Amino acid sequence: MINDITLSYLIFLCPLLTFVVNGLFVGNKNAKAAAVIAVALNGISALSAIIVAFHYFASDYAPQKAVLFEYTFIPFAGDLVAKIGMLVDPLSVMMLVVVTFISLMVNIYSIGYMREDRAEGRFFALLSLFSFSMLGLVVATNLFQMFIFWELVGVSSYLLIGFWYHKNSAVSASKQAFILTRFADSFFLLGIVLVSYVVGSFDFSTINSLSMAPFKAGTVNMGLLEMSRANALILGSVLIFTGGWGKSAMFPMHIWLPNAMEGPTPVSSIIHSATMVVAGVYLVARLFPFFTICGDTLTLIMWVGAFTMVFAAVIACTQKDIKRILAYSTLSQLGYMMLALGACKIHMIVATTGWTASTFHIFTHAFFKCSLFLIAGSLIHQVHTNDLDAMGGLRKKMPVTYICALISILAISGIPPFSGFFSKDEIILAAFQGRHYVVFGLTLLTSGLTTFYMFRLFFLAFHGEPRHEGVKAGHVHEDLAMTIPIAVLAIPALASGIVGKKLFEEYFVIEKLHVPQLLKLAEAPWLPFVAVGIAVIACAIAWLLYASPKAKIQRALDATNRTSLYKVVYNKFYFDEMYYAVVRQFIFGGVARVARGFHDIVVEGLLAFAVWFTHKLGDLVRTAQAGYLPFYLGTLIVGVLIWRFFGQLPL
Amino acid sequence: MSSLLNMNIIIPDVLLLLFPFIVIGIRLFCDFRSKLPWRIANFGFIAIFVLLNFIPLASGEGRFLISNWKVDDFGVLMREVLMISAILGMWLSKDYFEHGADGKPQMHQIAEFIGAIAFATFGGVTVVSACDLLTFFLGLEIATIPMYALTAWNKKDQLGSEAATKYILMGSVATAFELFGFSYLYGFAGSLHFSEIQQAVAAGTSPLLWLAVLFLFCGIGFKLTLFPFYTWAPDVYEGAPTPVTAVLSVTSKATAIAFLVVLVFGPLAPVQEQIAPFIALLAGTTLFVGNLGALKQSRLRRFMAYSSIAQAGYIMVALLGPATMAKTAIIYYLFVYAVSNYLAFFVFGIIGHHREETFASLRGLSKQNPGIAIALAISMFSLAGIPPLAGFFGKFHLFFSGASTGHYAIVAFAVLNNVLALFYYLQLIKSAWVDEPDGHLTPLRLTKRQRSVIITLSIAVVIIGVLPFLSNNIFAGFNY
Amino acid sequence: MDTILFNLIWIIPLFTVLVGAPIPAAHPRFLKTIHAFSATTVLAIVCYLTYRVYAMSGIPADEAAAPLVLRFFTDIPWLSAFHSHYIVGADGLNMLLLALTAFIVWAGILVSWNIKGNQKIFFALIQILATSVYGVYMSFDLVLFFVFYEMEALCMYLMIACYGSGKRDYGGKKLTLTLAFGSSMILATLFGLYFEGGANSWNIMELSKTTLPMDFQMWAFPLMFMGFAVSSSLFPFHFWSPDGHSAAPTAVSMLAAGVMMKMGAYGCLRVAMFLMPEAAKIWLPYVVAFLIFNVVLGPFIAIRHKDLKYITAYSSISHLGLIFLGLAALTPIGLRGASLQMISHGFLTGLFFATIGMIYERTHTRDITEMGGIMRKMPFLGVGFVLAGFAGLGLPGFSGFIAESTIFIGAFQQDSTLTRIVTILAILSITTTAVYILQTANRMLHGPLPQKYESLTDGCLREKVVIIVLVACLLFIGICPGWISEMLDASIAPIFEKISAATQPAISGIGG
Amino acid sequence: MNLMNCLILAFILFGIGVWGLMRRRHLIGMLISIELMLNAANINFISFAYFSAHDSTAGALFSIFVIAVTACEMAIALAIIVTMYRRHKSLDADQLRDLHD
Repeated sequence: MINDITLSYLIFLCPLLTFVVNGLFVGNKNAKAAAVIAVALNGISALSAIIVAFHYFASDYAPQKAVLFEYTFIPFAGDLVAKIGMLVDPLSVMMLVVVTFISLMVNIYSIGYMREDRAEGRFFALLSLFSFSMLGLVVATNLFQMFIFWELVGVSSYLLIGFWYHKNSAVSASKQAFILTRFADSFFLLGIVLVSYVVGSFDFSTINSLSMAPFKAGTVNMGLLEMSRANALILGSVLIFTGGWGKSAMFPMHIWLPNAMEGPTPVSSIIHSATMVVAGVYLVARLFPFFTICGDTLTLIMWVGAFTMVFAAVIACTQKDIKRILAYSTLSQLGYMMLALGACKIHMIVATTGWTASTFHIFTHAFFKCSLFLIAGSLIHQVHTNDLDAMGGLRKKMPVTYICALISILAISGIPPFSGFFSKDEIILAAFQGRHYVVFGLTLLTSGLTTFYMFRLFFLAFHGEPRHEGVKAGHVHEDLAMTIPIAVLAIPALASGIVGKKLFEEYFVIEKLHVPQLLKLAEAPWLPFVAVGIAVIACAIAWLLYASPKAKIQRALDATNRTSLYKVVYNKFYFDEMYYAVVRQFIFGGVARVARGFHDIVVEGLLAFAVWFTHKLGDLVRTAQAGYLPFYLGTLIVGVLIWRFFGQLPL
Repeated sequence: MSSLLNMNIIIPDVLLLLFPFIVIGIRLFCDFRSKLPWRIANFGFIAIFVLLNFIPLASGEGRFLISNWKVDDFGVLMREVLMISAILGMWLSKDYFEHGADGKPQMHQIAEFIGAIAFATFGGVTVVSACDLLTFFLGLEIATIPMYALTAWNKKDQLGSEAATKYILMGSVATAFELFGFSYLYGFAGSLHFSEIQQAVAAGTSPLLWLAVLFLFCGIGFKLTLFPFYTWAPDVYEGAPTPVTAVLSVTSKATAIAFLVVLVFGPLAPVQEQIAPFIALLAGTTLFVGNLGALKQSRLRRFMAYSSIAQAGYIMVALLGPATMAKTAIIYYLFVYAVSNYLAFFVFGIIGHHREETFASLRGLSKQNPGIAIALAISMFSLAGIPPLAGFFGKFHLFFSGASTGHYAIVAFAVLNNVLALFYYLQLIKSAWVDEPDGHLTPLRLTKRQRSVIITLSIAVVIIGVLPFLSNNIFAGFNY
Repeated sequence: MDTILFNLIWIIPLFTVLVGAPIPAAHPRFLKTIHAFSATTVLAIVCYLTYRVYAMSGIPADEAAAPLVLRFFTDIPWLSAFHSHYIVGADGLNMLLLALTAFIVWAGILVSWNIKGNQKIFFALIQILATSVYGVYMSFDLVLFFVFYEMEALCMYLMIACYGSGKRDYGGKKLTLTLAFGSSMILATLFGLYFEGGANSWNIMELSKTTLPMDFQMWAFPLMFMGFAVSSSLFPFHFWSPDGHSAAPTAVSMLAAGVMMKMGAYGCLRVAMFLMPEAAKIWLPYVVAFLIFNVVLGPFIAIRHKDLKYITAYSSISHLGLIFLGLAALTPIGLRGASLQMISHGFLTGLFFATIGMIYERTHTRDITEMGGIMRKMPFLGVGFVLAGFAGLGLPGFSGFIAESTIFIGAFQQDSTLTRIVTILAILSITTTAVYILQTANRMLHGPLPQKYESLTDGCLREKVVIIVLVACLLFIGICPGWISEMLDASIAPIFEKISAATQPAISGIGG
Repeated sequence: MNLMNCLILAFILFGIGVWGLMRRRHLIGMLISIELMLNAANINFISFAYFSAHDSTAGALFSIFVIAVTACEMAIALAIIVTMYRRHKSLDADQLRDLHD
């Protein structure tokens, strides 16, 4: 596999090289060159990723894990060694392809999108840094490496979301994104430290092949409470999941994701499709065997996922900002993936349909969500606003975009034969097989909602009469550099399901995972029909409301005369407000104020008192020195008496 | 041969004794503006200092002349300290007297002045070479009485005479205490000779002895400005002319501490253990009070008074140690202290030429004349005991000697007091370096002598500590 | 040959002062060139020697230096009155700290190129300060060590009070006196080390072979540890650092925060813990309690502050808290983490203060609420500051992450309840660090650009070089920490052996 | 008439001297009180020499020296006081308040 190894080096080095070259040397001086370098190098890395993938899946070695290369980063004591390496297994290879491919597309797209921007070079540099760190995360061989690139992903997202740093909204959004994810990461780090302390290693291979039995003995002192090492592991697993919780913006740490829309659209698309947010799901998928042994962690994951899924979908139905709708749909889809992973746990035994389904959904979702964002971007680029009010009637003006949009939306709504159908169907199946019937119901409901709001977006954006002067005046056209990636992405959005299904069912199967044995799972051949049926109905409702000849679009759009419930939903259940209240009042106003007060009043106060006291003593000495001779003479006499009595002389 | 040797050894002492008569005598035979007495004075002092350096150290018990005049290593080294102090004091006073400073009128009679200094020095010499109480007492008096005169030197100066009055009244009381101490010691031992007293003390103690110790320490506490006998010092230091203050702060302190060393490691050596707590108490209270008093001073000489009170406290710490260490430490410290102190006083003298000797008149010094400002900073940091300046090593010797017998508490206390000391030395440095001058600065004029002396002393302060020769030689002198 | 070079490290700066003395004030440029040149020379020497130490890792060291592994070992009798010797040597730990110092001094001299006031004296003072720091890290004789350690007080006040800004006299006094307080605590215990152990020597290696009586250790260790901790601004003795740093000129802030604050931690490790391990085992678990202020509350206080230097000072306080967390863990990893943090934080805070100083030169304010959007006007300095910030919040790729993660993992190995609690809090408080750093960066660099800053200029070549070099160091340590860990481990091993050999219940290993 | 009585006598004298020193505000009066204290010491010497000491000449000698030395001291003191008087035109100890903190 020697040339595969070199190729695999290429996969990482190209984006890194792009970052270095563009960031340090080309920069903003020559935007064209920067763009060319970015596209070329990312192209190479994508190409090599695909080749590696082909070799891997073609070889009979296929579904096993392999470590292509591994370096010692920091040696701690004993087995506790932080390594940097490249792990190859179906999951990581799949992610490699997705990430490199998507980032290539986004890079091409950005040529068009960022054309007028001052800092194009910086943009391309950061974009490549982003994909580089995601790649590093994907192929991590151990928790430590995962965390390293995890943080890098966080910071590069911060830099990209706040790319337009002169916009206050963008800056605060990026800050919020970074700090929220950082908050989650602190727990992640704690989890890593705890688990590595109990297990004595960072390696996935070790952690994933654990069994709970040997950890029943012995306890860990967690400061306030003493817990058995087994419980410590479970706690650790929850903490680690918390990292994913924040990165994947699960409820209630979801609020940074919609606000992150302040960044340039290509950034949003790459964040939402391939990098960043799926990292959380990927983390859980990667550590799946570990989670399976850790008590009810998976159940927790499932509920978090399920709730986020419904919650986001409901909000998405009311939004008018096109990017925000997509953002909430992403949240909802991520909910699907999490849920699927969580649903694998059936009391003590584990089915892995969900695992397959979830990874499969990561795969398909990447393509159609990316293309959707790119489409939204090109729409915005034309009408210069995110608001659905101003769109409409773009079908004629942008036919290619229109087609691609239709494909992607059908895909996300899970209409066969589009890619979304297969993965989502599997997820619903997993929920059913997992005998979590409530969740099962929720997934069906959400798939309906998804179809509804996606088609709402679709109809409002493309159908009906133009509501924008620019569109009316016909200034709208399709930018080539922006349309090509959309068109290219439409293909996998259409086909990746059919192609992928076979692949996934062959390679992403349970024997390869070290999981306790499983039971025969209930088949449900009727499921697809139900799901599709619901989707079709939802689609019809959307059509009635927003596209049918007698639909009252104006009334559908204006925010006034709404029920209070609608307002609550429209304002995202006031979560941003709560967040700011907590941060401002509690953190800055509360703890910080108290801390500073403690220092300024108590510490400085004591110091000041000490100084004051010393000076008072000094004054005492000086007042004695009044120049009064009899007093001086007195001191002589008194001195003798003092030392007579206190002089410690054995008199 | 041995007698001849002895003769050689006391040549410097004899010269020192004759010296003032010569100088003053010559002064009588020539008009008051001739340079002759001054030249002779210079020559004489330096000659004596050089001669002293020919006396070999490491000479065991020291050599006795007529049974009560001993010349041992401690004596020789103390002589050198005293001579250095005398020479520097003479040079300091020369320029100072050209025109009286700090609002004081001009002074003449430099020859008599030098003579007085010489007498004081000889008193110190007597103290260190005494072998019985009588010589001891006489030495002390010879060292003290000229000081009274020097303080009141400037007849036209009101403050000077007031200071002198306070000084002499309290001084006589202290003398009375000492005499009482001596008398009880004599009564206890039945003899005046140190060796016999030592035997008597070793034989056994009695309240009479402790009474003697109490009175002796209280009496010398006055000269050494120990708590609470220091009260005269600030007033006298401020009232006296600057050169006199300098001589007071070095020569008379050196004499006093020499007195204690001779006493504690001579007659009282057997009971050093018992009086250690007393010494520690004296040291601790003194340095604390001295530091406290100096905190908020605004007049330079008064400030130096308090600082020297604190220094006395530090010196006392060394008395807790064994003889060798203590003597090394004290001699070394006195060298360093003399150098640093005189450096400071030279600077004050120059300031005093043109302005009042207050903190305020130091302002803008660093801008106007960086050299002097640096010298001032060096001397202050040295007095504060900041390495690598000599003052630190001096203090280190003292604490080392104190700690060697396990008195960590007092050492720790003294060391922590250094912070307090550093604070007020920084105050002074602040006014020289940081504060902006208010209004016009009168230009400072340095004579060649002053410049060269200041440079020499600054260099000395910087290198004495770091280069081991001084410390090593003194030490080598003692561990025979 | 190397030994001579090694001793030159602290001689060259002093020599430069002498050379600079006669230069008339009319040629400041010449003077500055000389100083810059000497600093560069020292830097070169130190880098070479660091490489040598790294290269010599396999070769057995000088026998006289046992149990420590010292290169370039020199031992000359110095002050016979109390048997003090001139003993210098280098193992990995202090060699790296020397390298750090050389870098910071070099940067500091370049940064303060056009400082107001008497430049001759200023640069002389910087060189003296450099000498003192070099000396502290080189010397293995306690007297020598203390002489160098206390020397800083000589320079700090003058530099801050004469060349500083704001409440310079107050800040200078506060800093100098507090440090002097600390060092006097140390001095008070030094004598005990000499007499109690019965070794009658100031030689650290000699002393480490004796065992001091327990009753002495019990009071001496806390005194000495706190004495050292003062200069590393361990709560409750941290109060000097914000005022001192904010009043000090840029170079002094860099030196003070970058290298002098490490002297304390270094002393704690090299002297206090190495010579009094028994007491260390008893006391350190309680010392950890102080860290709750440093590590947890420090960042919160930084959030409330508006002055850049105050913010940086509090970030230093919290980072140094981590050093003590590593020390108090009493595990090899923890000790290594602490040493790593010393070095990493040195570069980090040097970069911080350097950029702040440069920005302050241009905006003439350090109040972040008055700034904004200056990233557009001075991208280079802005990026420098942001990078420093990232390094500060422990971003992988920078040295900060290596150090912090090592400390966390190391501290977690120590399962005394208090340590565990503080460790957990420390790990969780990386968020707070992020909050104040991002808040600062955003307020200052981002957002719309005020009218008054239209005319700002970006850093000149000299400033760019400084920033680039410091960032390079941060990245270098951050990306290949392996070699530096090796060097540190080699020099920490004997210290840890001494500690673990001490007759106290042994600390738990991996796996609880 | 034994040693103790003499010592007590001396001590009483000394006390009187102290008392006078404290009471008096007139400088000359203070000097006289100091003389008393010194002479009390002399009595000590003499009595020790007479009763106990085996080297009895020394004590007597000492007291003579003391007398001489005190004479010089007093001379200087009086001289100083005279100059003082020239400036202040008063011999009241309470008037000496120019030097103080």
